[in-house]
Amino acid sequence: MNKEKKIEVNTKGCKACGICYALCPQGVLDKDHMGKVVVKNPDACTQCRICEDHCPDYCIKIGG
Amino acid sequence: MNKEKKIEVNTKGCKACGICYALCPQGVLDKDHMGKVVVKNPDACTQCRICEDHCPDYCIKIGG
Amino acid sequence: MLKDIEKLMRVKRLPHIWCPGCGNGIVMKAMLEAINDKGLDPDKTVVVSGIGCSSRATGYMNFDTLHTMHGRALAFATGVKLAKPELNVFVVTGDGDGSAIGGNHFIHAARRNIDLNVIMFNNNIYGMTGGQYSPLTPQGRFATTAPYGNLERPFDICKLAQGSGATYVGRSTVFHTKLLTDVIKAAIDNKGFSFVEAVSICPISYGRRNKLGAAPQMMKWLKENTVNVKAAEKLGAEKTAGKIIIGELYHEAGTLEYTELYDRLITRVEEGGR
Amino acid sequence: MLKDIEKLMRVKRLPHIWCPGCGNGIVMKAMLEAINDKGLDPDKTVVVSGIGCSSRATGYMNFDTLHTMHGRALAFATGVKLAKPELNVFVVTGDGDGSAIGGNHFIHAARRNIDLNVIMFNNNIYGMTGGQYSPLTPQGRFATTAPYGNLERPFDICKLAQGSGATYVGRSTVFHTKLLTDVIKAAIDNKGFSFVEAVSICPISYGRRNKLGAAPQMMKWLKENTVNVKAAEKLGAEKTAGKIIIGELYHEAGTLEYTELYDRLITRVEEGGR
Amino acid sequence: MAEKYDIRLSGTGGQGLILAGIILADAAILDGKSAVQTQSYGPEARGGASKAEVIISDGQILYPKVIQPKYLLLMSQEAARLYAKNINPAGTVIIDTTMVSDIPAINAKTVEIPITELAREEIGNELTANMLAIGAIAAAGNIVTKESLEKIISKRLAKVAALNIKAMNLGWELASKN
Amino acid sequence: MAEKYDIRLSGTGGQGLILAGIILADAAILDGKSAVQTQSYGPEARGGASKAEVIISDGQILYPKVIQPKYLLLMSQEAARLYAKNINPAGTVIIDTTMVSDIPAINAKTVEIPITELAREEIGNELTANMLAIGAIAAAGNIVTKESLEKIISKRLAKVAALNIKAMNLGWELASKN
Amino acid sequence: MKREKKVQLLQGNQACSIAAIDAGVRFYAGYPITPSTEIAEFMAEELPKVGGKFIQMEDEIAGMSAVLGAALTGTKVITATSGPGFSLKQEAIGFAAIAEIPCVIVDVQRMGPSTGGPTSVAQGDVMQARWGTHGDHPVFAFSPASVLESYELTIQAFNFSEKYRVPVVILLDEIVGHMRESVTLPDPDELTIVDRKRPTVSPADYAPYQPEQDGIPTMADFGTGYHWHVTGLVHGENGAATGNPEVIDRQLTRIFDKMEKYKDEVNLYKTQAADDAEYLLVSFGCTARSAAEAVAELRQMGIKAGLLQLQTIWPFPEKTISEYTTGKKCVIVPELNMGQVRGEIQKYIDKGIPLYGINKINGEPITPQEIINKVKEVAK
Amino acid sequence: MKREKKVQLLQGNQACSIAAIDAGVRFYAGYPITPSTEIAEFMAEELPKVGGKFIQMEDEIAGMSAVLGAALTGTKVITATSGPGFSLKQEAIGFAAIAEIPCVIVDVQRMGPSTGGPTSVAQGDVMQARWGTHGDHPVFAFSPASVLESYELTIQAFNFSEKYRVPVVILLDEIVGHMRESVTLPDPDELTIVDRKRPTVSPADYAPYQPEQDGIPTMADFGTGYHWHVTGLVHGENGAATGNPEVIDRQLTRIFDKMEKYKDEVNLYKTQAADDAEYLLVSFGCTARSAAEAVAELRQMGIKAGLLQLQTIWPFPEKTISEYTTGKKCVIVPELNMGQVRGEIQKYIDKGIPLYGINKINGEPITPQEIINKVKEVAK
Ligand SMILES: Cc1ncc(C[n+]2csc(CCOP(=O)(O)OP(=O)(O)O)c2C)c(N)n1
Ligand SMILES: Cc1ncc(C[n+]2csc(CCOP(=O)(O)OP(=O)(O)O)c2C)c(N)n1
Ligand code: SF4
Ligand code: SF4
Ligand code: SF4
Ligand code: SF4
Ligand code: SF4
Ligand code: SF4
Ligand SMILES: [Mg+2]
Ligand SMILES: [Mg+2]
Repeated sequence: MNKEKKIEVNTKGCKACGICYALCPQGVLDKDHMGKVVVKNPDACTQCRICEDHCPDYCIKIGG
Repeated sequence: MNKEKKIEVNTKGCKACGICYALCPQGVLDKDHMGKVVVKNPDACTQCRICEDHCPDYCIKIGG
Repeated sequence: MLKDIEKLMRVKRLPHIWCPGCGNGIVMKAMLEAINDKGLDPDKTVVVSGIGCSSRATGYMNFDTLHTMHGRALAFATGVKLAKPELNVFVVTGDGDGSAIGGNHFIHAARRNIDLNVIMFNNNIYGMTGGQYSPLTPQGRFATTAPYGNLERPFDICKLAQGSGATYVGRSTVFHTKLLTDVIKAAIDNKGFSFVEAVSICPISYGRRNKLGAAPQMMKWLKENTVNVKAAEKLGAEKTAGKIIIGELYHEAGTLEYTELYDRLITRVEEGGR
Repeated sequence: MLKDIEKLMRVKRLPHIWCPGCGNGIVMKAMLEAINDKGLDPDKTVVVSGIGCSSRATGYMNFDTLHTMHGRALAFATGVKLAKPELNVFVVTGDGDGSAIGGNHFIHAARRNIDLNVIMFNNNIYGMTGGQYSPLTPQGRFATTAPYGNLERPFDICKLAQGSGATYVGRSTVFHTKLLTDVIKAAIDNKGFSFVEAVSICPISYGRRNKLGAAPQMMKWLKENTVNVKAAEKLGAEKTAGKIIIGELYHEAGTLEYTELYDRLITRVEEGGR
Repeated sequence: MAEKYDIRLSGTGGQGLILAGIILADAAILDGKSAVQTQSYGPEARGGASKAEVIISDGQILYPKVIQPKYLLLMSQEAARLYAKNINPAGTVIIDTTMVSDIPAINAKTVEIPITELAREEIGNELTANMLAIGAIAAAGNIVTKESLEKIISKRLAKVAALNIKAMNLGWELASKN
Repeated sequence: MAEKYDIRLSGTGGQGLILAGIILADAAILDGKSAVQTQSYGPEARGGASKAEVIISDGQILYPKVIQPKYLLLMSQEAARLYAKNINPAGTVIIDTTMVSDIPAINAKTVEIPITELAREEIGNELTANMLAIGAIAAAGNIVTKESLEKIISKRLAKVAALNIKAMNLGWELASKN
Repeated sequence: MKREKKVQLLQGNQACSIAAIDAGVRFYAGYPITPSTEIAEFMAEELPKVGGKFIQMEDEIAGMSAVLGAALTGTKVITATSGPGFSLKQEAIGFAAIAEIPCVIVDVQRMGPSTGGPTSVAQGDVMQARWGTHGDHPVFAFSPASVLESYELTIQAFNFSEKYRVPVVILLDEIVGHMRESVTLPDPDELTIVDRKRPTVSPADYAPYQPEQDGIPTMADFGTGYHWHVTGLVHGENGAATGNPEVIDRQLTRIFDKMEKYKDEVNLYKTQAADDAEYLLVSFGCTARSAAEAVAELRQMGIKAGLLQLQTIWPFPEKTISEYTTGKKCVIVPELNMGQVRGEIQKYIDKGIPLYGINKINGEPITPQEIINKVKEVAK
Repeated sequence: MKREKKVQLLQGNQACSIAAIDAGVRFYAGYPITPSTEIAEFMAEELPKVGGKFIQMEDEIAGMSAVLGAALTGTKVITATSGPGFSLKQEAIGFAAIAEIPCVIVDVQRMGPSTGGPTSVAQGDVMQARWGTHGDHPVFAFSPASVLESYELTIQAFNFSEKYRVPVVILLDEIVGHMRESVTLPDPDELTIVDRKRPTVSPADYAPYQPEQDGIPTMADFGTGYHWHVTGLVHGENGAATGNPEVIDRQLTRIFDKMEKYKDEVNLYKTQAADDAEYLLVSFGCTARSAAEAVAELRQMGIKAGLLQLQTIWPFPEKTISEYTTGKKCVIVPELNMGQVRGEIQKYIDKGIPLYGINKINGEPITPQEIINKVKEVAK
């Protein structure tokens, strides 16, 4: 999905709560038409893990 | 029992706990052979009511 | 004075069932003195108790009295008070009744700041059932269920009351009867949840097993092991360690009382507001 | 990191039943991170919960797990820990479960200083039953049983824990996940009763009725309305009024833990002593 | 025997199916009929399986649950899996194609509408999907009058009534076309 | 039928009557007999009515309560009021005249001993009154052997055994004289 | 309180709540639990409008205790719960029984035991309603099968509770409690509402547990000068705790005998084609609806089925059971438990009449078809 | 644990406590209450001597909860209480039933309802022992009539509880609990002691609620690597909560059926001159002692009385009842309640046989004479 598979999202499990893309400081994440997470701008990711830590449904994995 | 009925004790109700004659600062009160209260030395009474206040069985009335 | 408060007792039901030297009679008297001194209308005064030696006090007091279940006095009293806020509602409870099985109602009634005057007869033991340790039995003391010495740390029940939201907290002992009456009077004055710990003596189920002597010795112990809060402030924590601090321990003015808040709510709703 | 703790989850039972944006998943993750970081043996770790949305967490954690009755987690956990002190025992509870119906077990477990690590998922509401007020719902907030605004004063549950005898007390939020993990780790380190309040969000049963917005807004609110305890000390009470203070709030070293005391007792008795 | 409509609305918690059932039942009452509404749901506040049932009749309603619906709404894949098989062959199944991508074989008339999508895109609020759905179902079975539905929505949804009536009308229209 | 002793010890809470009953029963066992001991008491820890009963028999004991005692100890005025009437005419009533000043009519042999006073004055401890009483009762009815009583008191009262054995012996002696 | 009569869509829980207010309830204390919570929520909203009080207590024990305290001030009270909470309230229900405090407890039954299945229907608390608290005690219980009955039986519950000073349980179930139905409620003004008897004597002459002719003592409101004592200990006529076996016998027997004495008056039931039936169904609550539908269908098939729907569960209507079961070919008891009502029927039914149960405890209702099948099976 | 066999004077409560320790109990949690407190006191003293733990909890609910927690670690547990506390423990007893946690609860019955008469005898909790908690559930109950039986039945209680993973109640009463009697206890080494089955499969293959042949699943000790989940929600074989009606049915029915399935094995009773009796007394607990004495005296008078003494109360021994009552002239049930066991007998006894009760609830025991009088009365 992005180089080195740095951002792994589980769209099926995503409940579209909006937390990750609201909190991502780099605008890496966005929502699809259902409100589910999509990776919009992977290169901007700093691997800060804010999204991983705050996803209530364990749908985002950052890093290798 | 003593002049002006200053110390009224209810011997029947007395449970012989010993509190009143232990606490009386003037040695007015004493125990009988059953441990019940008796008025030994009424004249010494200062009407301080320590005995009345501490008798758990309401057996002593001080004053008119 | 005894003769002034006899009308507040069910004299026909005396003598009470308490043991020789039991402190309960002294606390009950202080309570009645306070009620009498404050001039509360006996027709509008209700006393609610749980189960225990101390809770038997309701049987001897000449008001509407409610001797409930073990630990539940505060919950019943909450119902009485909220349904009819014009009543003066007192709660008589033991250390077991109020802080063990009744601990939850204790913290919640305090939190709500409902106008109840709670007097806990603290004899550091379950008296009625013959001497099991309570949450107020000091560590190391013996009890029938602590044959090797109590392992559990006790509550400082006054601190717990304050921490839970009580707006008046006072403590006295059966030796300090005048102060006991005074703190109960202050509790009555406080419109909100008021808590008074009445440190009592149980020569039978506690004193004997712990070799504290008979009632007069236990009285003496109380005398020697208490420090008035004002003096304590001056002495500092170190010098008062292990002592029982007595007096008015906490008073929070200005906090709104629960049934009053409720009455305002009703007015608001009846006026169609939200 | 998520991948490190997946082994501590019953992955097959996911997705969990919590609503979109519910903070419970975040707290559970922080718990598992802490357990993982501290290197606790999963075979020797037990998690006990009561009933509520939050208490469902036990179903997803890969240890021996015990999902008890509403309010009783701490009492069950006391049995587990005392019977087998070598186990690491965690308790997951909600604000209703732990501070309303379970309030008595809470204060008594704390008083005993028994070595339990208690994490209260505080969403300020009864989530599972659809949004009734809890003892941690702020005054004035709306709930299905407070349609005119909540009249009751909430507990400061951390203060209550401390006042009851807890030897470690910490607080964090689902926004402050790193700190949350850290206070749980400190709780694990403390041999005694440790309490962590995890301030969570319930967008469905609390947020909506109180117009707090969806999950991201509630997260933001948490961010903006918290002050770290160290900063708070500097700022003073006035400037931090109304804010949630987070961090390690209390730590008492040196107090003996209950099951340890019990083990000593057994040794003493077996040696024939009293 | 009195005429009787058995309706099952199935989907996920949070879609407002119970409210939809209530509005349907209430509208039926306005039309002078008897109605019973029941529901079943899991422990989840959101996302779990949810089911609302309505029975509307001219006469007395004894057993209050639906055994084999004549009108069935499927608003989640899970609901489709669970309920699609049990339908009166003379009945109608309304399928929200936004939520049900994998449509099972159904032994009755089907009406496929991207309900959730339309609610979001056309009405501008996904939460109106339930009203769109009952508009469709009511029209498909001629179960209650549109007037009654409008009145009840106005009453029950007060501030957000207009949008929901719009949604209901859109559903009504789409199903009438079928 | 096996020989059977029905004994009732009555008085006030705090007098140690239950302990007295236990010691009597225990001594009987040492003598090779069967024994049952029961009690009844009120809510008071001290001062309320208290009653201990012992049945001693060579055979099996079925109903464990005493219906009409053959040996009766009265150690309070209240006990005298309640129980004096119910006595086997062939039996014996031991009365503590320290506590029972107003002795009711009794249809059996009576033995009057100022038990409490003697315990206080002669033995030096009022708390030994219960042992003095069972000494008297045991002797009056030849219920258990003195040796067994002594052994059991030694075992059960450990540190204060000597004084209590002395009291028991005094009671034994006084009752034997009667 | 006048109310226009018109058809409306109401939930069972709601109808029960409205009835409570119509009966004069002005105090609710409880603790939320599915599937009873709507009652609390309704009360929280409505009671302040009529000057009443709602309080959410810290647990169910506190809720039950608080309503009893409030009841003593002369207020009519109600609390509602479900299985786990009903278990917790048991001790206090015994207190209500011995202290003779009027109160109504709603138990909206859900699948048990323990947390069980909170959103699933069951009728598994029937025996608990009778025997949940320790010691011999009286209790009345009613079980409605519809939204309208939820209203009607709640009114009755209060009337009986006030009249006889007995705790009354309303055994709703998840289906009836949550079901919405078109109903027309009566105008409250037209209802007969009973209030407890209050003393007419002066406080000095008041003996709070001295029964009148009907075996029921009068009850003074706290705060009106009667200074009486209420206790959960066995007590004499004057209210004081007693250890006197004679007094205890008199008082406890009187209290217990309310069950026996008022059994007939309290007995409410409905029948459908029961008189000439060969196959009698006995049922209650939501299951009675299934049975009613089954009877209708069976009659169409020419099978003589009939239904006795019990509304009063406790005191158990033994006479009605004897009366209706006598001469039947067989009796079938469908219920969402393992045979609790069937067990009671077993005591009173002629041993010659086969007695069957249809039992389900998986959270699903019993369908009319299942009943039809059973009747057909035994009819063979 | 070897013990010299010799006669000693022991209290019923004490014998029960000794039996618990002999059966392997190493954990007690409870809350004191008359007349059960001696059990707590004995445990507080004795458990530490054998490496066990005693804890006095904040209330009975906590006591019951703590023993269940301890039981899950593989420890045998007991708690003791009386009426009011027994009421409070009910919710948790239901948890034990559905989670299938072995435990023994002693209820030393006193006069109820409510606080009632704490030091007076009663047998009023018989029905509560069966039905005190909500929802359909299994429970076993035994009632000893002597100090020796208090020992013996406690041993049995643990064996059955461990074997069938059912909560077991020991219904003592104030008389048997407080009575001291000369007894010779067995040598613990000679006893058969049953322990729960533990899994033999690997943790990966462990399904905690998958029953074996006998309907009972194996049970892993917490802390031994099995990582299983215990819940009071209805759950499937894997222990996870479920809403699937089929699974629920399978699991709940299996659990409930323990009553029916093991009824005969669990059935303990004694008889005295019952076979040829014309007048059969059925009794239990302390009242059985009165009945035994009455039978002895009646036989001496030439009246053919006999006694069936129930030791197992639940599951109710219906077969034994049928067997022994058949052909009798009449059956009389003396009990210290208003007819709780009699009510059960009524279900199973031939309607032609008169069934009488002798009932007392004033805190006094039923005397042999009262029974004799009743038998003579009906024999006329
Ligand atoms: C539910 C319940 N549990 C236990 C008891 C037994 N019980 C009666 S009083 C009491 C303790 C009393 O102690 P406390 O409250 O300190 O009162 P005290 O007798 O010391 O005055 C107990 C455990 C009871 N009556 N009810
Ligand atoms: C004895 C009992 N009373 C009430 C309930 C109903 N109930 C289940 S969860 C809950 C409240 C949960 O609130 P909280 O503990 O804050 O957990 P949350 O759902 O908010 O995470 C209640 C009242 C119950 N299951 N058992
Ligand atoms: S790791 Fe940080 S930067 Fe990268 S997507 Fe997540 S929140 Fe954004
Ligand atoms: S936080 Fe998780 S559940 Fe929420 S939108 Fe992002 S990926 Fe989806
Ligand atoms: S009033 Fe004072 S001085 Fe007089 S007897 Fe009493 S204590 Fe002694
Ligand atoms: S204090 Fe009272 S009871 Fe005690 S000895 Fe004195 S008079 Fe008697
Ligand atoms: S046991 Fe203790 S508290 Fe109870 S009456 Fe006796 S002295 Fe007082
Ligand atoms: S109701 Fe609230 S607490 Fe419960 S799962 Fe939903 S968001 Fe979370
Ligand atoms: Mg105490
Ligand atoms: Mg919560």
